[in-house]
Amino acid sequence: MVHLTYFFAVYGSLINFIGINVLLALSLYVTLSAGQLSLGNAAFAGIGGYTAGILTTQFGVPYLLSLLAGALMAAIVGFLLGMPVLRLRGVFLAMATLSFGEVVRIAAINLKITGGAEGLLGMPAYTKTWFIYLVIAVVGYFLSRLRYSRAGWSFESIREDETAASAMGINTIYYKTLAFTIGAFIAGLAGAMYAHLNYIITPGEFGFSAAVNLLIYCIVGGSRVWYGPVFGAALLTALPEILRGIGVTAGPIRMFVNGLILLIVILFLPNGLISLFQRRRKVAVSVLAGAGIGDN
Amino acid sequence: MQKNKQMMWMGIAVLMSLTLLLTVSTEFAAAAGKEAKIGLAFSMTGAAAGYGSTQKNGVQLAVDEINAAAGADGLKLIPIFDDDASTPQQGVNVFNKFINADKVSLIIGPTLSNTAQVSNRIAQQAGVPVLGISNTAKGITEIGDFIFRNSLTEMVVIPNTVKVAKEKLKISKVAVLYGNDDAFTKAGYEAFKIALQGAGITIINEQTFAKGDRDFSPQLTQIKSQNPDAIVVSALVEEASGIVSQARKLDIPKSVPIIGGNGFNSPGLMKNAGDAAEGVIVGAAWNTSSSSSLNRKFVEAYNNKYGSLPDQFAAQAYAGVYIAYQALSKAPSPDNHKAIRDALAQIKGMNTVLGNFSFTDGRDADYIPVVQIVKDGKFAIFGE
Amino acid sequence: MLLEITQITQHFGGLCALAGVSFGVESGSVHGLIGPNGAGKTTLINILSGITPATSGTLRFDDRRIDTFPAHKIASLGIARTFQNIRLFPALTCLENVIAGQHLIAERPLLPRLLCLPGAIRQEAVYKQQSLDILVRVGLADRADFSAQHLSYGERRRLEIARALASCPRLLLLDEPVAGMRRQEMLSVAELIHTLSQEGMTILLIEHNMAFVMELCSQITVLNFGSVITTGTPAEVGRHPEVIEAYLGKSDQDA
Amino acid sequence: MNLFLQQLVNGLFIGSVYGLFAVGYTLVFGVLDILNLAHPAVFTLGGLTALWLVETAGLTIFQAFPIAVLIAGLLGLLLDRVAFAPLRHRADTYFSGLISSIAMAIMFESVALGVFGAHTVRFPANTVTPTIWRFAGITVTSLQVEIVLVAFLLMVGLTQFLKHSRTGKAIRAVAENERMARLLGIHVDRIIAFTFFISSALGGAAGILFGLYFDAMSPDMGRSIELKGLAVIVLGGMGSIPGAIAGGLAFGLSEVLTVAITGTSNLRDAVAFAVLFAILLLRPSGILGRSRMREA
Repeated sequence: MVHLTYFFAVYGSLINFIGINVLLALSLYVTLSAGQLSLGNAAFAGIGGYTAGILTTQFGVPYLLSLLAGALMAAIVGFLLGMPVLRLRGVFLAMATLSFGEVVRIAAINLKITGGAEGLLGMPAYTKTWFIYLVIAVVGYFLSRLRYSRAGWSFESIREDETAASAMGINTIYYKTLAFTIGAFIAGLAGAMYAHLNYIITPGEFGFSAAVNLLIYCIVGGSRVWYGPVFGAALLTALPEILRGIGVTAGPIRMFVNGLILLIVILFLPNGLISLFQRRRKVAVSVLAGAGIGDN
Repeated sequence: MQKNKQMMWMGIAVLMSLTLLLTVSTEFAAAAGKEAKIGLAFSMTGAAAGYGSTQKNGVQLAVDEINAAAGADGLKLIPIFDDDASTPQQGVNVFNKFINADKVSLIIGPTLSNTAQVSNRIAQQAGVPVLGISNTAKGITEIGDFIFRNSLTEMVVIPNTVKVAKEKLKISKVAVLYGNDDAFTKAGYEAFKIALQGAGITIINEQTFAKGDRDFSPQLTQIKSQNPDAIVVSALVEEASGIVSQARKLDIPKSVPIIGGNGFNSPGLMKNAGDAAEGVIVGAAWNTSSSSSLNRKFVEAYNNKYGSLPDQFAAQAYAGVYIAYQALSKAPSPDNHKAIRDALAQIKGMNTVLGNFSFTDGRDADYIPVVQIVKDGKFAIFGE
Repeated sequence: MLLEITQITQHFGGLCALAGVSFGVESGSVHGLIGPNGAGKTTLINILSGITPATSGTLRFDDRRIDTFPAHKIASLGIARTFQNIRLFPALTCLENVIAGQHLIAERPLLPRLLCLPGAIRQEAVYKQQSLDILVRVGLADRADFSAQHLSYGERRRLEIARALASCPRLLLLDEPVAGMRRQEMLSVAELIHTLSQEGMTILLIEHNMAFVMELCSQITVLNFGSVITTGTPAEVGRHPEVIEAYLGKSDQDA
Repeated sequence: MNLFLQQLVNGLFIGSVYGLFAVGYTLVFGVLDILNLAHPAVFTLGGLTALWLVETAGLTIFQAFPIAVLIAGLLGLLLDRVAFAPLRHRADTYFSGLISSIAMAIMFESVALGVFGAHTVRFPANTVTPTIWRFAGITVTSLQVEIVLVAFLLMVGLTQFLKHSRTGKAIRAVAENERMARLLGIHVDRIIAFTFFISSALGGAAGILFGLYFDAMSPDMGRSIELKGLAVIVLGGMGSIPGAIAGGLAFGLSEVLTVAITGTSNLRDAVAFAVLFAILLLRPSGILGRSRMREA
């Protein structure tokens, strides 16, 4: 027991950050599951974070309500952004979402209400560890059930082949926007929770490198199943501590290892590290079990 | 539900292996008789990596000197360096490790104010003293009574600079150029603005840039067209040297001086801006050219050890270790954080490379800042 | 007429792929669309299924104008298709491909799923059984759990037909359904098409294999250089002088 | 003093540096449809290597320039071999290529950090000795003129090379249709490797010129130009060489004009990214590109 207390004392905040990053990775997973490469999810987290933070600090809105407002605000922006940009494909979509993210970041720097470059200060530390993991559990459950719903199959079809999906009767614009909006909602929620974890949020935390990090979490973990990004985010967030544990302390080397892991995964494990845990042929069968079909 | 079971096991396995790795990674070092561990959280990677590396150099130099002088019986310092990666997240992780795993007596750092805003709260809660050596933002020491800093804020340095510059240069209208996406440069800008208004100097043009920018010619061209008496710049040294050299390349005459704050106080300014740096006026928290024996010894030792001249970050780091050491020596035991804190708070009139150093009641640095001018590739006291 | 094609024209830049194509597909028929390579057959199928909009002309399906509809809306009226270059969902299993193809007929609402209601689970089982039945029909029952990318060429074509059937279409557009198949496989597909037709499904198919087309189709339309040469029964088409001419020049490839 | 004219000159100058950087970026995209996000890291390493050659190895800039450019080109070969060639036949090659280039960028940057340190460095003051020219109230340094000239020589050289040389034609053939090029007996893999060599050599050259003028090089200097480079190639139409040059100039001008017109620089980057965003939505093929939208 002493050992466990000690563990939480040392790694308590790491565990919180893992949780937030897991949620952010899950938000990108939803978008990726419909085949859409978004680099805007960090900005959605920023929108959620700033919205919630401003509401609690300046308007005295209760915590849970502020979370909901942050997530909804991000979802609304995601919806409005998604409608025009989702006509674009592949890297063009990535770049449109990226420039959106930059505009959001620059706006946060220049606006009064967001506190400018110094960041938004004074959010009480309402977000507790158990709550983060409760939200992860709920979101994870939601995503696992979503996977084999009508929307889930549509996402899957669009990712595999958008043209074939539309010929099958799938309204691709609708479902892409839906995936984008759900992703924005989750990102906004994570951002709102993050804002109440750290006392301060700054525009730089939601910029391009944050967006790329989320993508890396999803790729390293594996973006075909919802628990892939969970694993990726947990591993990479904990990586500095793990590396320290095995004696790697110098900064550049940690960075190098980060890049190397990503390279190895993309070259040899296109479905992410999570595919190491999955048995090959079983995949097909267990997928159906998850749909509740195998029970009868 | 076969899949769920499989997943659950997988999840447990992952969690367990993570736990194991993390626990194994933290060894309990037995503290020997007269030793004090200090945690040093600096940015080794990320945006502030440039400052973190000189801070580390400054600390290492001071620690080596102290440990050599301590002899067999004296109190020795065990420095534990870690990388805050220029992010609040990593900063907090490092602080947690310092406090709970390494059980340090005191923490020096982190490099950036934004990180300090978050990480210092952890230390305050745990009752472990923190000495900031480069945090200049508002509200850092207000976090609590365990938070100190030896870095003079822009609010202290800049009014003095403006006052001296006005007296000596008779300027009445200036243009301002500042980095608007960085807490440090933005705070510098606010300080300049207040000081300039207080001194009755008109700001005829305000321009901004972003971190990482290299091209400042559009802003400088705009400024040049308004013929200011001087250009006031709030920037860190990377951008500062670029601004200075491009201003001269754009033919803004040397009769229009450039005035900067703490961010300019680095030999990097002369190294990277070259001749263009001549005549730049730098208000700063450390007098590079101070002839005090302590300072001369520091500059020389630093140059010998690292082959380059120290900047203000190194000087503040160096001074920080000595300040911390004084407090640690007075405390009955290195575990007694409360006593260390009290000893820190009582430091008054201590002779450091920064000058005659005291902490204010608000645990901020209190000593006299300097106004320097670049002359023959070196900083000299302005007006002497 | 189930499907009426009137004066469909398609330009790609300066290239005229289709020049005023008109013909009708009768309800319940198996209608063949033949012509040399580059005649515009696939272009027409793409227009019919809404993948690419026509430059001009009208399409009527069941007396409704559909030429301005997007692909998914056309599909929702009951038009399903396969692709000449096979567009399966490669990472999914055969069964999953077919299940995904049920989009238009399967509700799969989220809320009951979230609550794990027994009704939702029962419904899933029904859908799964339907998909398996379709796989049986195309002879891929033993491949249900194989991922689509590991199938043979002929199997992939059959799986694509199965996926199209999953939405229970009224009109099925098949773009070269037996290309690259062995004879035995081809015969089984012919039989499948025949059965589907007898069950009342209307089928429009593109195929280069003349024997296959002549045997199976009740009506045939011949395209050449983007225009209709003729539409008629296999016997009529076989006698048409222009058809013979168009085909003689390329008989070595298309026979 | 002619304010507006001076700003145009500023824009022309920075625009040509952007253009040179973007030409290499867009070349790889044109041939492979892959966004090589390691390009900025090659840019950085090119500049830092030249600095090392001048400062430590004691070469003149005229000797160091070609050597550093060659080394940058070799980095391009390494990129191709390690990060792109193994993924070439994967269905999602544009996506996995993007990821592996991110991995390489992280590793390159960490190497730069480890080898050259985090400090901002510059070429020794006497590397080139510029003279300042003044006419009609405009100030131009000889160095600026030289940089613009070198940039344009390289860009024009590349255009001519692609148009007229055998290898250049082969590159265009591969860009147009890889399979057809293979049938025509072109060694596609060799051509692609060569494309990476050229692209990275140009990126390295841009890094050196950038470092020479701005006197401030650091391991992360590629980051500040990365997003701008992306904007430039979108502006110019992805894959179009003349488009990248024109896009570079247009972007450089839009930056200075925002400052010149609004009188403040707060909105400089926001305007640039908003323009990028708008162009993606209204004219995804760029200002000069083909009207067909590429299916990436």
